[in-house]
Amino acid sequence: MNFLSLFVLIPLLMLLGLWLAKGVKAVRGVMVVGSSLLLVLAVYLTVDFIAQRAGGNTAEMLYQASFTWFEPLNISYRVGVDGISVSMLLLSAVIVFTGTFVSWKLSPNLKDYFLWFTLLSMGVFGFFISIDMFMMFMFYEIALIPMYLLIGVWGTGHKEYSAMKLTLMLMGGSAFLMLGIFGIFYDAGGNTMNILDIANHTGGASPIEFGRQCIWFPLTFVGFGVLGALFPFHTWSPDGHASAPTAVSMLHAGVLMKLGGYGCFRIAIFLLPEAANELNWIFLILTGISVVYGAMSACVQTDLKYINAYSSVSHCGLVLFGILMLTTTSTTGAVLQMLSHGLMTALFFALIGMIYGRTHTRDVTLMKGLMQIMPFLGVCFVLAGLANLGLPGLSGFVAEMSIFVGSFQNADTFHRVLTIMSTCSIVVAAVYILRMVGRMLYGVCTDEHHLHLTDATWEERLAVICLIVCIAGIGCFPSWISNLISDSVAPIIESVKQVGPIVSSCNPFM
Amino acid sequence: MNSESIVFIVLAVLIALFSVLSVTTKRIIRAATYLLFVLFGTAGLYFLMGYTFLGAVQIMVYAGGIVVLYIFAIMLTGKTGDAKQHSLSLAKKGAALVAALVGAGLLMFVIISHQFVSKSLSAEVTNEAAAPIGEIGSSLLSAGEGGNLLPFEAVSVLLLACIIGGLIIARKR
Amino acid sequence: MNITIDYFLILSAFMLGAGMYGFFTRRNTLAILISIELILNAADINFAAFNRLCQTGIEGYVFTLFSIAISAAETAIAIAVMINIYRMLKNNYVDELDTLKW
Amino acid sequence: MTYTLFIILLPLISFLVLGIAGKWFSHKTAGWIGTLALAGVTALSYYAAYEYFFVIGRGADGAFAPLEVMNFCWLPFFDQGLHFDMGIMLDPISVMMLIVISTVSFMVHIYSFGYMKGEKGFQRYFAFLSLFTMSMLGLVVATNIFQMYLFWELVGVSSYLLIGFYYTSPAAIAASKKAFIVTRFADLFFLIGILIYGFYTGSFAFVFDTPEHIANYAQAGFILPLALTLMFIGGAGKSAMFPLHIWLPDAMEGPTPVSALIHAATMVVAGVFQVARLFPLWVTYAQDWMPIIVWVGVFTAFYAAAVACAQTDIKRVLAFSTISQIAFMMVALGVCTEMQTGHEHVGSVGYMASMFHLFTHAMFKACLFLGAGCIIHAVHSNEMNAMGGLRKYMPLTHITFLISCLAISGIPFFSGFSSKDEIITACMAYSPAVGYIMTGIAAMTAFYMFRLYYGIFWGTENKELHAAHHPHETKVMTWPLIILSLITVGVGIYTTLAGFGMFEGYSFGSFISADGQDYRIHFDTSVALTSTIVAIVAIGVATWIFKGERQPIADKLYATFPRLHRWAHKRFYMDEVWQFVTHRIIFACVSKPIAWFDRHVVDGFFNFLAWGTHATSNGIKTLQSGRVQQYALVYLIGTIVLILMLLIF
Repeated sequence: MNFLSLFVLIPLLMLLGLWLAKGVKAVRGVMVVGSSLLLVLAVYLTVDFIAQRAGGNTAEMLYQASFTWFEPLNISYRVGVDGISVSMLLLSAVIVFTGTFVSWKLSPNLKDYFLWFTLLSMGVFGFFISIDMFMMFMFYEIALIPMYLLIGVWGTGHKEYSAMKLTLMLMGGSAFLMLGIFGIFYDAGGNTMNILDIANHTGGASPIEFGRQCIWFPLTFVGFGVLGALFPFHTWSPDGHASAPTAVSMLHAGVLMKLGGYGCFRIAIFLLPEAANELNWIFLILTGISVVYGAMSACVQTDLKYINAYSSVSHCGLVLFGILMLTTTSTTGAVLQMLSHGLMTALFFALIGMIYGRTHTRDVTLMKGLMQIMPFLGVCFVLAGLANLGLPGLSGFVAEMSIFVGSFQNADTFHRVLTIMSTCSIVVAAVYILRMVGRMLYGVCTDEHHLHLTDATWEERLAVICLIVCIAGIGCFPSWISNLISDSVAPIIESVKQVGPIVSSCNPFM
Repeated sequence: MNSESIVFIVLAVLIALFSVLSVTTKRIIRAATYLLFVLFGTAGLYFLMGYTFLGAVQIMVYAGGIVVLYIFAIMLTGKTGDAKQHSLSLAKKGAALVAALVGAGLLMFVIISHQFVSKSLSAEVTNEAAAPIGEIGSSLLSAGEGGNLLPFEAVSVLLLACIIGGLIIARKR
Repeated sequence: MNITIDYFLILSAFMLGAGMYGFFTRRNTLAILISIELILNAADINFAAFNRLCQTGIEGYVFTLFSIAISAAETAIAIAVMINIYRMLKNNYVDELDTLKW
Repeated sequence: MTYTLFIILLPLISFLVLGIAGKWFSHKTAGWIGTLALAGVTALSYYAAYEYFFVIGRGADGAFAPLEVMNFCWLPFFDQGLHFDMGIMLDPISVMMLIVISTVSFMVHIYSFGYMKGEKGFQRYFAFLSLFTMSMLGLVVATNIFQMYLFWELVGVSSYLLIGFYYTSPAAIAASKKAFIVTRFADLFFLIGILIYGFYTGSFAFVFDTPEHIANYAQAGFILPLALTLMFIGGAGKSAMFPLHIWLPDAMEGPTPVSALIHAATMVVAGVFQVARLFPLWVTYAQDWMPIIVWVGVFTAFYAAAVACAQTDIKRVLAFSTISQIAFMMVALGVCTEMQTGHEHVGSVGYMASMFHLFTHAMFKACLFLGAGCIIHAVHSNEMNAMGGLRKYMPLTHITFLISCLAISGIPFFSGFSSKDEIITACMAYSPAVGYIMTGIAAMTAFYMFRLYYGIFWGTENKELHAAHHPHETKVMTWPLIILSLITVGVGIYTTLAGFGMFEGYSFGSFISADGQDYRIHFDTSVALTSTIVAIVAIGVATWIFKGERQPIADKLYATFPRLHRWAHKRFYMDEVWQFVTHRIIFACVSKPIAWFDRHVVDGFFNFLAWGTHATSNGIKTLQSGRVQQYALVYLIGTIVLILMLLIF
């Protein structure tokens, strides 16, 4: 029994436990035990992974295990992790853990809610441990479907519309993705679905012809990019997040959107290196637009969740941007940004949820002076805001700097201009964050309904503090995680860079 | 022009006429009655071919059973007739007519243009005991070469299912 | 005039046409069922005729029997359904049976 | 000298303790934690300075060499061997900054006991002060440009938090937001400059003289000056150079001790410090670009002085005077044309002058701000017309304020004299035009400072208000004033004497100069005389106009040039211009259309797709009518067609 499989097994057991659980207490008990176990497991995995790497284990993926599942298409249940997936697993475990506490008092149907929630997290964990394309796709779909119900049933506002929109757009993306995956599979000889084999041309996989790569690259990149809020396909995000219940927003923005970035890197870039070199300029432009455009849009929103959703568009744009820049530093920065954005958006959504749960409005213009009434939430909100605008000492800074420094290593005007354009987002981020904080928290509270609101309860404090500690931890001591990630990123970027001098011969801007 | 031919022509005209009447009459009870005549005509054809048992079955099951069922159903559903038939637009009716005619015409054209190798209807054909009942019975219940046990059993299960289904569906709640 | 198989087939084709016409134009479900009986009978005639005039075996004969049995069963069920529908809707017109549509 | 690490750690610990557990402490405990931490920092800083200058001393070449106490890789980058280091580097200017920051910060901590007494959020205040001190100290000891940027951002944030300390006041919220966003905007250029610099030189470190660096610099061509200029824009934002100065006057909404610490003495000189830090590069590779610094500085100095003459809010006068004085430092750096500091070598005097002015300005400006704080505390208003005649009520404040005013005006035997004199000498050497302009601005400085002085302590007394508030002084608040003014006077006397050739080898220039060599300060008599006379004349004019109970001349002047006065009072409408740019252009013409575009075009496209799908399926659903007869008919037609096709083909 491979110990990575525990990441899928524990949620399965949790599902069973939830199904059997009677009463709210039992449900919460199962969730707390399960999510704590997952967190412990993720921490253990991280420590052990670092120890193994330090001990000289240089295998591309550690803890590999394989078991054939469907012979005719060579689909296997095949797991393994490298530094990128380890950090993503850690992130997911933290978010699931805190998400449990954030949804502590959700009603109605807490049990059903947690069932879907756990299923969603199972999909996420499964996605990050798989190294078989098909398994990855399957877990991806497992993670998407519960979203529809979670938003549609437990959401607020135009929840049916949002749930439908989100699901349809993501499904549209996964249709592209499936085409791309099968394209890669057959063009690589149709003998293996194993990502490592396809990338290294081992295990019966043959190199994919350049012309074909150029077909599959946009398909897979857009497929995952939809989830990663790539520019014209990001509109599910504001509506979806605005309608989703708190913990779902957290999990969605915190982890699910990372599936996009991770997938883009693991499949689109890793398996199709020539096409990545050739076509990345198109997507660079799109992500560059995302970065600035999301930030600019956030400036004029008044709904808290819309502000954060657009800021997510901007930050996730930066993730894809970093990946497409194809240097070790920028890609490492992109993964760091995934982590950092995951944590801080989760924190943001958690706080927005808590505030909304008290004031029953998310309109910043209707709130004022909340800092005096709920100091704890207020302070945490300011911290989350500062993390969002990239304050040093919090995780955002580390990630953004890595991305910018890395992107700047591409020594041509096209990449330079885009990099400088995207750096502008940090100023715009300051504008919308401070505007929001200033309107909502500062000043004197004039709404008498708000005067008697209570500050955070213990479970809310626990969730929030947990996230803040993680954010500050990465922000203050970034080198271990940065090394962990770059260790796995570097060989991949090396191999992408090696494939040849075909650098965007079709780019009109170069 | 032997007598068999004459009988065939009479029967054919009968069947054709009542078929048309059956689908064009406005009153449904008449339609059922015309159907009865068609069924009798069909039974006549079987007799003409020397399939006496088949003709008997046709009369018993169809004329005796099914048509009675129809008539009861018609009476049970109260409003007889197809009063709203006329509300069906002429165009639709025309389309149906054209389609039916073209379909039937096409079929006839195929039949005529195809050279079938067949015997012709004669006294010998009519009088010959073509298929003895014993042979049919053993064929129905034998599982070997030329046996039809499987379809027989299938039909029996089907009939059983129909009995049960009919009971359940028609049961008053 | 020799009555060969062709005559039978043409007769049955005519019955089929009549049945189809009825099937298309009738609104009363019972009337539609009657049209179906016509079509089935046309098929039965073909079975018997082919068996008698073109073959030596008894397969066509047996299958005519089966066909009769099946149409009896079908009629029984269909009529049960229709009576049920009638109980619910107080009429029997196909174009008003749209509760489960869309 | 690893103990220097505690210079940064102590305030950090104090910040964390106060920030996390502050609400469980009493005001007194919290204040003591912060102040003791700062006392420790001050002691360590002085000891470090002593050890650096006197124990370690000069290297073999007679210069103070930079000393890297510690340096470790904080965040590795993986291309080109770049890495983001954290560490502590001591060299003359960073040691001087340590002393300035810790002294002023310590004074401000003591002062705050009195000033902030009984305020809600007392603990929070001290936590933020600690955070600020930590970041500022981290900034000055940075070993590389990226570490500087990191702490640069942190000081920005602590400034934001402290300006917005009174978060219930709308003006404070707006001011804090403005300060942060404007400096952040400038930091963007700083960041781009760092990126360019890092790429072309392969390192972020403040080590400029290794062979490979020199080779890289030579290769970079015009890129290096470009990068330096971009970084200068960042520095200009922090140091409130025109046109990025708009945040500083508004920042006066924060508590006054904060204005003294952050917006007068330490943070706002970060830009000057940054230019000084990169100075070897400027001089060697970007000589042609340095006029940018000079002219930005000259214009800012003039502009701020002109505006200061018309302000009535005493903190704003001080704020504009700060802007003007920082511009002096910038100009001094800009006019410095070489590194070598031979005896009486005027080409390099600017560097020393700038740092010197930074030092003296920090002391007397902190004293001025703290004095202003006492006054505001006493009369509960920032406006000059609420004051007048306060010398009777607040004698100590009066004396210290006067000393500082004399210092800033450049009167001999006060600290400002020597440093300002050096600056003007340097300007004269660079170009007489600049020299004369700066002399004129120095005169304006004397004028508006004494206008302020007379407005507060002499002039028309607002008797009703004074009767209501009983203006008085608090002991804990006057001590820092006395210490700072003593420093001002002491340094003034010492350096003035040094300027006449005494204390050879122990003058300011001996310790801090462009190349670390012993630089002997000598007054250029003509410059010193001119500027002293000009200052005295300006003070005389101010006395003539503003000292009396009534001020007929001032009123007449206002009546004669109403437009000029209004424009100056409104700061030449620079804020309005920025307001227009941000709100009318960026918000209304960029953000709003983008948001609209997103909701209606991008989102609309997907909604259109959904609508299209829905409409299409609605359209074709009639084919699935649910009518068996229709299906059969279609089926039949299909069959017929198929058969026909079979027959025909």
